[in-house]
Amino acid sequence: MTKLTTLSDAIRTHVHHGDLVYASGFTHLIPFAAGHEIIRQGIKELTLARATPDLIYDQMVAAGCARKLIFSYMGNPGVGSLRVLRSAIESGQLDWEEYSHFGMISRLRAGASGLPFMPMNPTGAEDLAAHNPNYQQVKDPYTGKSVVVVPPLTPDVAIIHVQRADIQGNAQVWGILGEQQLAAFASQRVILTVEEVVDQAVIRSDPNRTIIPGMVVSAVCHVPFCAHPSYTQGYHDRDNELYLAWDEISKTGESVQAYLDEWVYGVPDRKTYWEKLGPDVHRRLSAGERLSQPVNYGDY
Amino acid sequence: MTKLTTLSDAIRTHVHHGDLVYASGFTHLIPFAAGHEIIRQGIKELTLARATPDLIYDQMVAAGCARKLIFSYMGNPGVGSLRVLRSAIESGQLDWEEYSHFGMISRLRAGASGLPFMPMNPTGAEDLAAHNPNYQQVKDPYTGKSVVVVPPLTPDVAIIHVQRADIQGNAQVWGILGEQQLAAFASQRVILTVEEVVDQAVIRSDPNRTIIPGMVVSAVCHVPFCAHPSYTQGYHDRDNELYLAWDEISKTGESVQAYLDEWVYGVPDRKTYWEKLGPDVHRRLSAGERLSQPVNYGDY
Amino acid sequence: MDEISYNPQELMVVNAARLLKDHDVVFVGVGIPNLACNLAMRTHAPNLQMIYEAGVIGAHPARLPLSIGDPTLVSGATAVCSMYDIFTLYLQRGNVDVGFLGGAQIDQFGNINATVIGDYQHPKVRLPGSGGAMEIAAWANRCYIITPHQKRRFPARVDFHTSIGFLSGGDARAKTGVRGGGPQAVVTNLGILKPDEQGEMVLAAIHPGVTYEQARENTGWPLKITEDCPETLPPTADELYILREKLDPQRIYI
Amino acid sequence: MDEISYNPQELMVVNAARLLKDHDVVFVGVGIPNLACNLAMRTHAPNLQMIYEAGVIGAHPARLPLSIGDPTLVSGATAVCSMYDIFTLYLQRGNVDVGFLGGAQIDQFGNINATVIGDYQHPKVRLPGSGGAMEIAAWANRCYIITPHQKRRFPARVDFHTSIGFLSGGDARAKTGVRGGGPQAVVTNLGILKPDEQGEMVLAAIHPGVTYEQARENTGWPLKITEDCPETLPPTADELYILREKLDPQRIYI
Repeated sequence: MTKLTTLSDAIRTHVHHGDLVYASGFTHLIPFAAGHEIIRQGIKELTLARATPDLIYDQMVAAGCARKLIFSYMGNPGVGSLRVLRSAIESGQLDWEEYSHFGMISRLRAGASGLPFMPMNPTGAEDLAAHNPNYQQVKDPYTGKSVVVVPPLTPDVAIIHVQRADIQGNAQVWGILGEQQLAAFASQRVILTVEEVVDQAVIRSDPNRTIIPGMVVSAVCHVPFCAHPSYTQGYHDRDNELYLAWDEISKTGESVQAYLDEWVYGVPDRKTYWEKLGPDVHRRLSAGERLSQPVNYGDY
Repeated sequence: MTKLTTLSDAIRTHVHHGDLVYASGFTHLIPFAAGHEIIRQGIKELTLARATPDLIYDQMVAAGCARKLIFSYMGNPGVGSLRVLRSAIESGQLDWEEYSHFGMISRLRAGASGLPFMPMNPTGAEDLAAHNPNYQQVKDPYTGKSVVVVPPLTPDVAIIHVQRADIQGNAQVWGILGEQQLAAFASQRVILTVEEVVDQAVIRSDPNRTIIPGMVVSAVCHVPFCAHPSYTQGYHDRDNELYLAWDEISKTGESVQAYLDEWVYGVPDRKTYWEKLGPDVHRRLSAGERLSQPVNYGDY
Repeated sequence: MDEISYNPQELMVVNAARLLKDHDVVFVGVGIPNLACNLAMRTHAPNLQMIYEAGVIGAHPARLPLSIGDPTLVSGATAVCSMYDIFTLYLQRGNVDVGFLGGAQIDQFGNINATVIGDYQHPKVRLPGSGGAMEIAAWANRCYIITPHQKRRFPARVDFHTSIGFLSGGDARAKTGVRGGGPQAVVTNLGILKPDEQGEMVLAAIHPGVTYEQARENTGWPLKITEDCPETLPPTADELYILREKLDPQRIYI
Repeated sequence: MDEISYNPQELMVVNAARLLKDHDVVFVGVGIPNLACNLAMRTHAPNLQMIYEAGVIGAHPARLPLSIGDPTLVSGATAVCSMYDIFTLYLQRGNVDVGFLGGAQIDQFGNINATVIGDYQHPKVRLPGSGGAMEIAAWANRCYIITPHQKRRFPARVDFHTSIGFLSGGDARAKTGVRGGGPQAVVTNLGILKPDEQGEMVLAAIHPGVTYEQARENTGWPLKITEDCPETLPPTADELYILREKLDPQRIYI
């Protein structure tokens, strides 16, 4: 049974006003095309969760999609600050909820596992917990010591970009895995954006590479270059020039709006966006080839 | 820096009288050769932990290596009962500590993660917990409900068979993963038995396949067919005939002793054991070829 | 029409298969449950998804698997994951529709003993123990048990709760906070038991040629019988053909 | 012998590199710490192992990584794992020897603020927040901080504890139950601060040509100076060659 659909239809069907959205990917595989489609569809009042908000949430907040941010590191990776988010928080326009990376990922681990909480070792840093009542303590029954715990995070919808999947949504990822798998299992609905839709025989040739099974996937969208300006390991490089440029663009509301007008509202879909970037960018971001050596599963 | 050594030296150096040993592998990759070497070296008073004791612990207990068993399913997989263990428990000769699979693996998850305990959802089945004080309860601070927890399991030594590793112990596994990774991280020392020692370039061609890093490995032993009569995915099949035969052999102490005399004490190492099995068995257990399709990591 | 003959194993496999729905995600062991799932897939439930506690999802075995970790389950599967992940991400998260359970004893309320006969500390007969059963019984949406109908296997109370059904009945199961619905059917060679409103296992269907008396005699508690208690449809020629010729031609389990 | 000239970044990288030991497992970020690790690998610590919070172990980058998740870190690495696993199996389990930390403020006891200037709920300046720092500071065996030496960066007390050093000093850190030893050195462009017995950061070494007065003036608390307080050895020609020609030829970070 195919779950193939367009990204536009998938967003319309599965992302609703007010939802808690987790667009995942640690530096790698960030589903920019899906964020842009949410902006184009004018979906509002979202709670946006991501360990690392990155440019994608800066842009979604600039476009007025969000009421709240849940995060653990709010930076423009390798560049500096995320100016839109920072100013929205400093001005009190955006609500937020904050963790360390381990707190954030532990919430996803609990959500994905159907567990009531996850324990964490002490860090001695109590200021964040003092502002976030989701940090709680339980008593370790073996030692009597206090143990910090966080509750499950179960987003309404996760958006996850992967290198290859079949039409049922069995998905394979390599390179940095981040929170891709946990976000998928933790969420009520999963939109998969896929660099390559492959025959199921490809998936079945290497079952250990599958980190998300079709059974938890709601929609499969074939969206090559979905992750630009972040990257997809083996398909294209990170567009560091755009990360640097965003640091300038995001300095004023006008230049942010001009960027959104040109690159989000001004294009109907990712295909047009990618073509608009032009052959020089395509060449600059090409990945080259470095193949894994095969393994033998045996013909039993 | 090479960690390559012989299995005999690795066992002598890293497995001591009275240790808690976890020889891992769920049906797949069970390190029989290491168990046999422990028997040959006459190491005693071990606590043997494994989710599924399988024939390997039946044999080690028969040889008098163990004082205690920690387990979650004590069966001859697909055949029936493990007669040696069963009779040692029924007669009071062997101490034991028992979990469900999830309890057992949660203990390893806590041990491997350096966490004080792992939470589990309620099962309503309280008879096992009544006999095992390691099952404790904490109060969920979010709901007030009671949550079952188990403490970390941190074996003195794990013995782990893998398909391929480099001489530093960076190890790749495919097929059923069982508790291989968690047992390695949970344990103080790790003996790796390896079907193929490969150049590090092979490992580096597919880093996502590496589940155990060299930094936690104490010794790397090149032991082809280490897992017989269990199997190594892509290298040889399970010897189901021996699993069936063991059901007969293990009916009397005499036949068990005869088996150990012939197949454990009577051979110096796995190479001799494998040759003794003979070409008909080798042919019967051959794996055939079914290769994974490669992935591109990109040449960045 | 000629009578079609079949043995008790075939009868149980066929009736268990019919309980499975298309698109069910099934946590399956080897042997009879594996045959039931494969039969369902080849008849009314082509989209059934089989997962194994060894961490295999969407297995396409080329031969009859002989153990829960048979390599034929892995080659050509859609996914393989670690043991911790199969119990958390799949089972505990609520992604499993159906679990199959078994044991030495099943009692009046569907509780199962696979651990010990006699005292736990001084066992008369030591059994294999829980494995995955404790959690499967609690968290799969529904569970099925396939077992020969014998009085010693059906005591009023089990010696040990390896995995629970409805405990002592009533709201006892609900009070434990487990997410799954518990045992929905026990398929035997005499008929099918299902839980009544109190969670008591009652005879809800009877196989052709079996009498109520036989069922009562082979049950260790006063077996209730539902008002309608229909007769099950006998295995069809098609079902038996698939079972005998395709799934278990060497007759290892049937 | 000619004087070798170098800039403050180079000075800090070289001094940080010298703190690393062969076989150290280092949790490393991009930028200056990454350069320090690579320099150490090419000089006295060839068996250094670099791991990244993105889940990359044993990276062999073919180019200078520009972000913590740069694809060049993955191609040719020895292992890649999930974010949950890097924080549990590696960091929390005690497999990490060294962590590098940074932030807008470092105080007298090595506590770091990377979260907020002003009130948390009504921030004057909102900073990126913890990321992995809260746990790295607590669980790595030892931590190093590399930062320019400026009074505004070195207040007596940080506004917010993003990650801890020795808290208020004495046994305050030990009482929290964290496993790591805390910040063992702060490498600046003026010298190296190290914790004394009370966990107070004191000037333990000074770079050539720098005066104690300069160090005191640029520190927000009354800076103590160790009895010997040696002068650091200047960067060698070899160190600078590797840094400039091999590691950062485009001078992105130096």
